[in-house]
Amino acid sequence: MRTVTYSQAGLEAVMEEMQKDDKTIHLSTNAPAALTDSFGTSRVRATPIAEGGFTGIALGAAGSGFRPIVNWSMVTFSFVAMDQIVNQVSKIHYMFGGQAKFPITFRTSCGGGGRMAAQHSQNPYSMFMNLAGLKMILPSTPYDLKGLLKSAIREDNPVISFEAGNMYAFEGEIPEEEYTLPLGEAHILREGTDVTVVTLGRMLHDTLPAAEILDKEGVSVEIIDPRTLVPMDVDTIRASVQKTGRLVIVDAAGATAGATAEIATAATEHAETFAAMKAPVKRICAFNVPIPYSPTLEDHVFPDADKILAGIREVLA
Amino acid sequence: MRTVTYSQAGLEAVMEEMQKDDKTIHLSTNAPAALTDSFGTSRVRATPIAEGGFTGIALGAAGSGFRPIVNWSMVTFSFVAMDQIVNQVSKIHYMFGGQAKFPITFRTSCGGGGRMAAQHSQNPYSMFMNLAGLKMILPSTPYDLKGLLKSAIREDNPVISFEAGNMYAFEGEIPEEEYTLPLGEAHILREGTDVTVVTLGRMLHDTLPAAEILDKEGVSVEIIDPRTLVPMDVDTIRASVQKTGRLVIVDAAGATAGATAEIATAATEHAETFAAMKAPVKRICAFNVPIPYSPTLEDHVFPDADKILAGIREVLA
Amino acid sequence: MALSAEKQLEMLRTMQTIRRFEERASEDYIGGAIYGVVHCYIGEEAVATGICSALNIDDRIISTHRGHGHCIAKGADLNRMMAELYGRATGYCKGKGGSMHIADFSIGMLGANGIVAGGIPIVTGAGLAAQLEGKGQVAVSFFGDGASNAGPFHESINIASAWKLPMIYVCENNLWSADTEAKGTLALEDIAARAAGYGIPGVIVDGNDVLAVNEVAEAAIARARAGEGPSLIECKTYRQRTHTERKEAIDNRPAEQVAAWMERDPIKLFAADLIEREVMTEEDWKKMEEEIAQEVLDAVKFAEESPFPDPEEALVDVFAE
Amino acid sequence: MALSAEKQLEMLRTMQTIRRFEERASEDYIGGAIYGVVHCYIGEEAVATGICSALNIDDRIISTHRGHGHCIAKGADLNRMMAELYGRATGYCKGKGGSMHIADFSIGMLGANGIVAGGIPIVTGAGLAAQLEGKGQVAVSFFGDGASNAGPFHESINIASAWKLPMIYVCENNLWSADTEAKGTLALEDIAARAAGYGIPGVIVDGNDVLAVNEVAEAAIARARAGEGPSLIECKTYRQRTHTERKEAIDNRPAEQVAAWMERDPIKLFAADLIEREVMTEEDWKKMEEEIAQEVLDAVKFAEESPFPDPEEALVDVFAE
Ligand SMILES: Cc1ncc(C[n+]2csc(CCOP(=O)(O)OP(=O)(O)O)c2C)c(N)n1
Ligand SMILES: Cc1ncc(C[n+]2csc(CCOP(=O)(O)OP(=O)(O)O)c2C)c(N)n1
Ligand SMILES: [Mg+2]
Ligand SMILES: [Mg+2]
Repeated sequence: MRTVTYSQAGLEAVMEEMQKDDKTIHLSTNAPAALTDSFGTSRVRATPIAEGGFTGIALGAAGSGFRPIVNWSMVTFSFVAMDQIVNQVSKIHYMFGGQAKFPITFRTSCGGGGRMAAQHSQNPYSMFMNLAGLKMILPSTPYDLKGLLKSAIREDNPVISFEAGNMYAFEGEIPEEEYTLPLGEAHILREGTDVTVVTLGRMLHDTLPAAEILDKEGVSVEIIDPRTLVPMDVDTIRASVQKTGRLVIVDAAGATAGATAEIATAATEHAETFAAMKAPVKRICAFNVPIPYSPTLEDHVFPDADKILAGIREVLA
Repeated sequence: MRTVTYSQAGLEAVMEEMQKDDKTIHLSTNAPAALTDSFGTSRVRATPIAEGGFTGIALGAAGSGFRPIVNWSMVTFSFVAMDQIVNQVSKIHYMFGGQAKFPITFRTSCGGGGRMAAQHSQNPYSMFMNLAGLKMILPSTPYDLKGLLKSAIREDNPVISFEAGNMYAFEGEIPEEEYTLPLGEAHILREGTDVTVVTLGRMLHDTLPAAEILDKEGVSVEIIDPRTLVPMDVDTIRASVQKTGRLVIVDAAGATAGATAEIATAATEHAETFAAMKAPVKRICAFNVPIPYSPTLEDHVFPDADKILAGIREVLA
Repeated sequence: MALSAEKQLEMLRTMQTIRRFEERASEDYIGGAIYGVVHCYIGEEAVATGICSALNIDDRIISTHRGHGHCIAKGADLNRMMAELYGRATGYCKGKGGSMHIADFSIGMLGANGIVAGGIPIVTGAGLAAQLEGKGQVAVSFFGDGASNAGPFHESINIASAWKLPMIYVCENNLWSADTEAKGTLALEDIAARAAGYGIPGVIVDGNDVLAVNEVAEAAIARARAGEGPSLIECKTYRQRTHTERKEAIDNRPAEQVAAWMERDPIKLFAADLIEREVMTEEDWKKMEEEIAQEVLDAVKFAEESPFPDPEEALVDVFAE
Repeated sequence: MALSAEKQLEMLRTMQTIRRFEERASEDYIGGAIYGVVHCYIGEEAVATGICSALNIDDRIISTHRGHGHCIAKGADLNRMMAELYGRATGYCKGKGGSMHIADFSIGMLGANGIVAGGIPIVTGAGLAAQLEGKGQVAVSFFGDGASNAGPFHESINIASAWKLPMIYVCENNLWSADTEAKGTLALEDIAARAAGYGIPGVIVDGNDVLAVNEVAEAAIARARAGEGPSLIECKTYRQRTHTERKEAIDNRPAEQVAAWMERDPIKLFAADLIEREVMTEEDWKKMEEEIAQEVLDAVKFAEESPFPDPEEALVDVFAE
């Protein structure tokens, strides 16, 4: 094993896959030096600031035999490309009757905590979940990012990698040898019997300490990281809730029609799971507000270890 | 009372409000003749096909003292304007500390059933619900459309009116005299004691006959139309579920992270409501696919009276 | 370079095939066998034909909501097109797309597209692919005057010029976007003038003269194949029908404008020219018309005899396996 | 028309205020009292100053991510600006916005904007409002060379020209967008050439010469007030600092390019010019610099002494009441 940052893990995934397949190309407004150095400016393009344009260009290149990797940078810039994402990327394979494949990987950093204010801070992944035709990963560690991103690049479908912007310096271990992680498999980080806590993205790291504290109090917490938002591994979540009878979902996005609502409903609409539930579902989410700039305000918006601990206690009461 | 179409109801709302306040203006790619005839081409603008551009223009005019009404036409065209909607319209009041007001009404037709295929058929309202800063109405009758739309135009905030594209010819009664309907109040269309059915938009009309059939079998169905998606009148829904113990939600959108997931979770996360529930929540939704063209395919995608009836029976079993 | 007689006759055949196919599509739309919405290309056939007749099969194009002409000009199969309009399982998109989404990737037709200007970036990506492959292929974006006011036009053509992509941007300026006159939505007479904003050539051509269109296409394509980058071609043309087919369509365009352009019907003009130049006889033309009429009838028959897709097919193709 | 001495000195004062304000903002960003991200306008002061000094208080402008200069030039209060950067409740946005979102609607400053090109349509809406009000106001859009490649630039300027809105589009061409050179992202030397695509005037001006900028601004504004529609002004300028402030900022621009532009510092040039023309003395200049330095110190003091917003304030202002 070796220790790498989240940022490095993402870069390694891209580098390895670009090495492997010369049909992979890379598009972003700032071309990463590590990529241009290795693959040249022909395959690694610095684009004008035209996310809609180059998202569409990636789609057309994908339909013409290439495997583009697009980095939108901040997820809020992806909204500029939303017509291409929604009307074209997500629908094109279906509406043309499956006659061509469109393998594209979109990378984007999301979240908050950087005092970047509303136009540079957001966790809007649930907006994309309601669409059909896009797969989505939400990696919470360097290990997950590298393994999932490599699978994403190999996918014959569009995949969005929602990466936590304030985790790029976060370190973690990865194997020396090559590995990939399958899309659509949740990761059980901690087994437990009293409550299931599903964490999304970076929220895992605020939840683990809460679980430790509860452990000392004799409460056994199961933590599940879905890792992939679409397809969602509901079976693992349901099985866990059937065991524990309690479901808490932690997300740094607003609750309304969020991924947390989907996960909650995946449990409560399922007969066996519903029957096993001993407490209402609990969403621990960011407040549904645009993200403010000032530290006192921004820190209030996102869940933290204290709020998570309090939230879990609530369903145990 | 008089009978008008859904289309006419919408037009009347706009006409009456434009008559009342000469700061209201209208922007759309096709300028409706009824409006240009009454208010001239200065206040009623036919725009180039640049939804992003004219959405932003409306926002700037709103911040400069006007009350724009924007008609995007098909909701799928709104994705072209998504940066303006998400990064600007929904955030601008907040990120500038509330120093200016941005009264804008967006009208858009959504849905399916018209054999218009994926790029002209969608019910993506849940994508907008996860944002903060936008209010949203989803009128299911001419009466609701006129009353809600007038309130929307008077609102000092951005409001999106999601109108059912295949309902414009649908007729209903409205009062002779002027009226408005408040945003944020659900409508109980039918009281009942055995099951609560929340219907979204046009799904109401496929649910009513199902309720009649069940009534004859001695099952008492309560039907609630939230009418406003944001703010959502969860109190009315929760109170109903506490009474009936069962919740079914019907939507012509895909289920994943949809408005239905939000409504389901609003019930199951609420202690009193959860405690009263005798059955799992049930979503009766469109399949999560892009909307196909051929009648045999499209008809299969959306819920209909039969599927609704079957779904309600399921939670009663 | 003078075109061979054979080539010219092929071009006339293409134009007439588009015409007849759409006349039938319109009829069947009104009759109820075709659903949703149908946008006819009738009157603009010289554009798609003039451009596509200068392309190879492995060059790529993209179309708009008004897509039948581009499909046929690029060589699409009438049977599978008509079957798609009929919503049948044998259609190009298995009935999932309909008129606004016919594509045939095997012949480099990347699809009709229902979002105005939405296809322009996509086909620019095909231009990037062509550049990366280095085999001298080009890509062509067809779009309307209305689309030229939209952001994706600007972003795409700018990127193509910055990267010298082998692209040809073909603006079909038919003076209207739906019921809105181009005049009111841009302050220019000539959309070709926009080329100046990208440092690329912008040429204007009579879009109802198929040979003229073909000539400027050849030049732009040669430039693109030589690695010299994109061109913008503005074809002045007109749609003879209303924006979409309707039972009782109301045309709000000035009657004199419509009449003047009907006079300049691209097929009549070209057929007369070919006869005058003795490339064909009246007889030949009549025979060609009959053959084409038969092909369209065959396509209808194929469509009618094809099954509707199984409802469960609606759940297939969301993702590639 | 020659500008009065008073007016010229006011312009110098504005430029120097921007400079000193940002020098301090940069320091405090590195020091940790200012958060997030700070984009400095240093080196480009002549643009905002030259344009805004030709505007009235009820004319409206919009800015970019690089917004301090436009705010100050339009007359914003330094205290409330600095307080906003410090994330305090007394800031322009009550601490909700920070550097990228300072706005003051009361003086026609519609805000800095964190989305490249995102503000262009918005301020075009202010131009529509001005046209509808008919009081002769105008609206100004500031944006970078990078933004000129984005769809909203095209859509907005096209609509403005079609509707003859009283708009001035001011492109601050500083040759770079973040770490990417303009050269690689557009095939033009002069962004002003894009005006041809909209049938409006496009002028190029030395963006480091405040009087030259002011002169072209006056002409464009007069045209707009007269109802003759929009203009595009390209200001050739350069940022003296890296794209954003960083502890260890790496500048990947060629050192000679940076050096050459440092030579042409707009403030030094203008101050020297004013002294040479005897509009002011060295003494006056020194005094002005000191006054400005003090104003910035006062602003810092105001910010430091202001409270942070209450956490619960985060939940306020989502909607107007
Ligand atoms: C983004 C978007 N906005 C609006 C529409 C509705 N619409 C379909 S075709 C059309 C007019 C297009 O005009 P033009 O580009 O000139 O093409 P033409 O129809 O004249 O061939 C409009 C407004 C759309 N399909 N997409
Ligand atoms: C839509 C969007 N894409 C990317 C960014 C990231 N970004 C911020 S500033 C910038 C460069 C802008 O260049 P330019 O418009 O020339 O302005 P300058 O910074 O040179 O003043 C970029 C890419 C953004 N803010 N918005
Ligand atoms: Mg047109
Ligand atoms: Mg720049």
